[in-house]
Amino acid sequence: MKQYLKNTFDGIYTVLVGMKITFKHLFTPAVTIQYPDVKVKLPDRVRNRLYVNMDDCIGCDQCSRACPVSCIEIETVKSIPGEDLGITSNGKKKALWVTKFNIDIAKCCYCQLCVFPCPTECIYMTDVYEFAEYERSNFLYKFATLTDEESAQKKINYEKFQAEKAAAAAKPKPETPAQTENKSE
Amino acid sequence: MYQFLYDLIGNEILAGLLVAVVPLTIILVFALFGIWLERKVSAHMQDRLGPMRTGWHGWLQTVADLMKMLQKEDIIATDADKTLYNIAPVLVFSGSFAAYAVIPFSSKLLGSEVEIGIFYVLAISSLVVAGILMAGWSANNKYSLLGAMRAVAQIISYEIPTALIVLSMVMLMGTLSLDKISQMQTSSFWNWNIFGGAVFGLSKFLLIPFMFIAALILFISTLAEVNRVPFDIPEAESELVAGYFTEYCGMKWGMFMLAEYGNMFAVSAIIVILFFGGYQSPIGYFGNSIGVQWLVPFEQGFWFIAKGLTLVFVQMWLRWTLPRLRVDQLMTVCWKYLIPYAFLNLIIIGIISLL
Amino acid sequence: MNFYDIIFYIFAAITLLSALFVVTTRNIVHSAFYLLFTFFGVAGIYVLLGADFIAISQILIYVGGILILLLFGVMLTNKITNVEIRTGTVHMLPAAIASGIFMGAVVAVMVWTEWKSEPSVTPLTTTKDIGHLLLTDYVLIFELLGILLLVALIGAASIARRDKE
Amino acid sequence: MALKTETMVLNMGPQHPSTHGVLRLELEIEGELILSVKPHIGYLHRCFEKHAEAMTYPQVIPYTDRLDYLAAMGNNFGYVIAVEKLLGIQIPERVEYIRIIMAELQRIASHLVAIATNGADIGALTPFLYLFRDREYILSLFEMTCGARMLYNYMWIGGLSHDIHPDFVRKTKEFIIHFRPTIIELNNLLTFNKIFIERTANIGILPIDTAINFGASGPVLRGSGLPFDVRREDPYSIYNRFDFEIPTGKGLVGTVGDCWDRYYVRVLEMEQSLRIIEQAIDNIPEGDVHSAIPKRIKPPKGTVYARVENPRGELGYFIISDGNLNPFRVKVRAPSFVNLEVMGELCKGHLVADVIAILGSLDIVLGEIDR
Repeated sequence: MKQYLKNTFDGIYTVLVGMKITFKHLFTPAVTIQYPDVKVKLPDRVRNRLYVNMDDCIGCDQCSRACPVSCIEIETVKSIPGEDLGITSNGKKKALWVTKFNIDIAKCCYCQLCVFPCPTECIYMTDVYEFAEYERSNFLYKFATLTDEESAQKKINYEKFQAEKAAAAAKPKPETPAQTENKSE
Repeated sequence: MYQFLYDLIGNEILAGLLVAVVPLTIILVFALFGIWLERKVSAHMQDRLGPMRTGWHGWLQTVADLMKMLQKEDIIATDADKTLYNIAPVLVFSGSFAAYAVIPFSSKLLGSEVEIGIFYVLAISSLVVAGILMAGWSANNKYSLLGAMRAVAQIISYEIPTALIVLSMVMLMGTLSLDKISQMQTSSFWNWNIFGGAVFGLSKFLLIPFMFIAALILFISTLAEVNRVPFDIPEAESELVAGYFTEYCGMKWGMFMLAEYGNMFAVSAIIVILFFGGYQSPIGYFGNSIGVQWLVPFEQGFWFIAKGLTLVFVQMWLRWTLPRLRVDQLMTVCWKYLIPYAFLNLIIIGIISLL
Repeated sequence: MNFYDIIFYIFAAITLLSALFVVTTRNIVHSAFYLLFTFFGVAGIYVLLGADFIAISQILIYVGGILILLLFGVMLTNKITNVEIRTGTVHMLPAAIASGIFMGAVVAVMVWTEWKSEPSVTPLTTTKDIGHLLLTDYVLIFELLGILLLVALIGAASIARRDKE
Repeated sequence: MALKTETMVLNMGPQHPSTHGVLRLELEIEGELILSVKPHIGYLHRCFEKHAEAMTYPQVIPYTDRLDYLAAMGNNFGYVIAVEKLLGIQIPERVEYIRIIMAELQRIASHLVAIATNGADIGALTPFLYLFRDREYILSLFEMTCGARMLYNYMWIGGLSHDIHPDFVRKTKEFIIHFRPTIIELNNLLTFNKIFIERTANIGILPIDTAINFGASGPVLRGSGLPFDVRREDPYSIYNRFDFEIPTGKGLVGTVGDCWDRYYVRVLEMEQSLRIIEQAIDNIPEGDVHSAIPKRIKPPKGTVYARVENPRGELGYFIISDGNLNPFRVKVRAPSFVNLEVMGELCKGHLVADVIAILGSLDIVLGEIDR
């Protein structure tokens, strides 16, 4: 009987305690924000959409190798002597034409492992997080600045150069035809 | 109301239909408002904002939702029993709608002046039970069936404490008519039944604590009858997905929702009438004091709705505070706690009223 | 044909049609649900006769109590989800003869009885009179019925109790 | 005489509001009474262990984030400890301190989710949002430090990806001040609520011997009354320097080892985590968090097993190295996976509604179970 009355009392009392708490919260300001109108200020280290600054990229492929999900795809063509590719902002001399620099952002896991090995700090994560698309193919970001014709031209240039070099080298040492085959590795 | 309209129009059928339209309007408007209120109350209690975009503080949100529901495809599961599946929401809705027929919103605005009003309300809610069982069974879904079983067991059980409290009040007031009960608690809040009624004397003061208990028991048991937290086990979304209306969509689902919110106000109205003076003003009428008699019914309507909404707010407040009970604990609360207390209360109120 | 007549015919139609469905439908759960409308229609006719208390009792007890119990029974004693519960009509001829005779008797009584007719009065509430009668003239029967229900309640509880294993 | 009734099979999940992901429970029920529960797993299988074999050692770390996605710091921690053991490198003090602060913050964040969802399953939605509000606080601390809110890739082999933010210490102290009252409020609103106690006390009792036999760990084991904590039993990192208690289930409102005890152990553990953070936050030594990171991670041949106390229990990594850049085998001892095993034992004889309460009190994460 004592337990019975205690249960009744406990039931009512704890409910009232809870009601007091929720009532107090009725008048506290909301902690949520009206998202598209108001946006949270993101911290400066935030990891969102990847961006590649192609002016600085030297095509070293280190980001691609660091990526655990293989979402970065890079193809390069060696430059021929006499072509000036410019230098990166931290003073490295570029030696490769980047003919293809694709990031499949749908695959990206935002782990930032690609950012650290980059010698020129040209790949980094931005604070852009609204990049929803209707088409999955739109997630394939192409960063290469060269047009298709240009990169084809570069490839031809390099092959021509290789062939000339091979021809020049063939006179004293004529036994290396294999080298001409691995063109743009 | 009917008499007034009959005098105005002179056609029985038209007047009757018009009388029926009034509660329908009220239930629809209240459901729209109630759903919006529920969202805002829950949001602010949880430190959120709730709907904010459609209109001022999202007050058009339910209207927009209603539009959406009306446009939705009406999906019926292949294995569902189509006839019963389609009838069930109508039955549930008409059950809760029919309860409004006897609720006096003010001394002039009351659908039907039946003498056995409160008894009628108790009875008509059994239509809802049948509808719920129909919905749960016809959907041919195990969650629906479990939900329907729970709902019916719950509603039938909780009718007993409700009926006991109503019985004690009827004993005290000597009438079953909701209008007469309201009329008896006139002039100021001190005359409300929760404060012992309008008869001044020793019994009035003796009654006060038991009236509080009675009001509490009635509130708890009506909470269970309309399936609100902590007694929302028929729809317990974390266990049974959505209980007996798991399979419903579109406007049929909307009718269950309308019925639920309609019921919420209906049971609040019953509590208001039995304990909180019905449509009577707690502080006297403005219309009387300035001599404008026609203002009084409007004031009464205002007070009735204000009181009803306060209780609805308490229901929501509880919902966003408490966890839900388990099905056997629900029965324990009813059979081992509420019914004995209600019985004791009935006997004590009976003895006091004989003094 | 006034308002009340229309409503009477509506209720009569609901009662008769749903009663017909109760008998003819082959799905036993359906017939239980149709019974709901029969009870409801009967309650409506009670209201039109001025017997408001009986009408409400009809709904409260038959719809809210007995029908639900019936449905629980039908739904729970069978495999609900897999097997369709069917019922059939058997012994058509004897049933037709028996009900025909009964029908004839009822119609005969209806036709040949001299009905007392009184001028119609506005029906008053009957609750008070019923209460008085139950607790004065019929108090013994009332108490007996109470005991009967109590016995039934205890019996049901003892059947439903789980054996301790 | 007992009535004979037929049983019904109810499939709870994989799409169900409270199976915490994609768990499927096959319930055999009689009315609402549970006769047997069979958990079916594998709906979230992502081949973590096989993937790890094709990755270099640092590349596995983002994958460990996704095991127990509510406690990614702890997952990183266990993995890096295992690899560091394999490499035999010394970690700077600063890194150790920061790691422990992060792991304890993560424990609070994870327990907040556990408590919140346990409450929400039982129907209390408001405490759920209050707790998530505080979890957001912790997540923004993490975001400030490493830029990610859930999947951090923060602890690296031999170091950390970033040093802490200049504001980190101040904000963490603010969080501790802000968070202590929340625990009191939670206890008033939910923990000692009569309905909540009725729903969880004496439900799903896990006796201590059963818990040990099933290999349960973490709050599930401690809820049964055994003060087993890897941080104390097998101290890793620098946990032996801190003063903290190991809360166990005492059966305060019911039997020892019931759902309420498992729940309450988590509440108490949050307070202990706060204590550890308080002790560590002021003593972070100066230093460089990158100094000990090896340039080329190529451990010698050998095997290693390292275990940490993750919020959900003992998380172990067993790594076989064949001397290459890739691990030969990475095996994870996932605490949720082991804890889920007791589900069938706990649910017997309870009602359908209790399954939810029990599952919530076990606090499983499907990412870790299916891996």
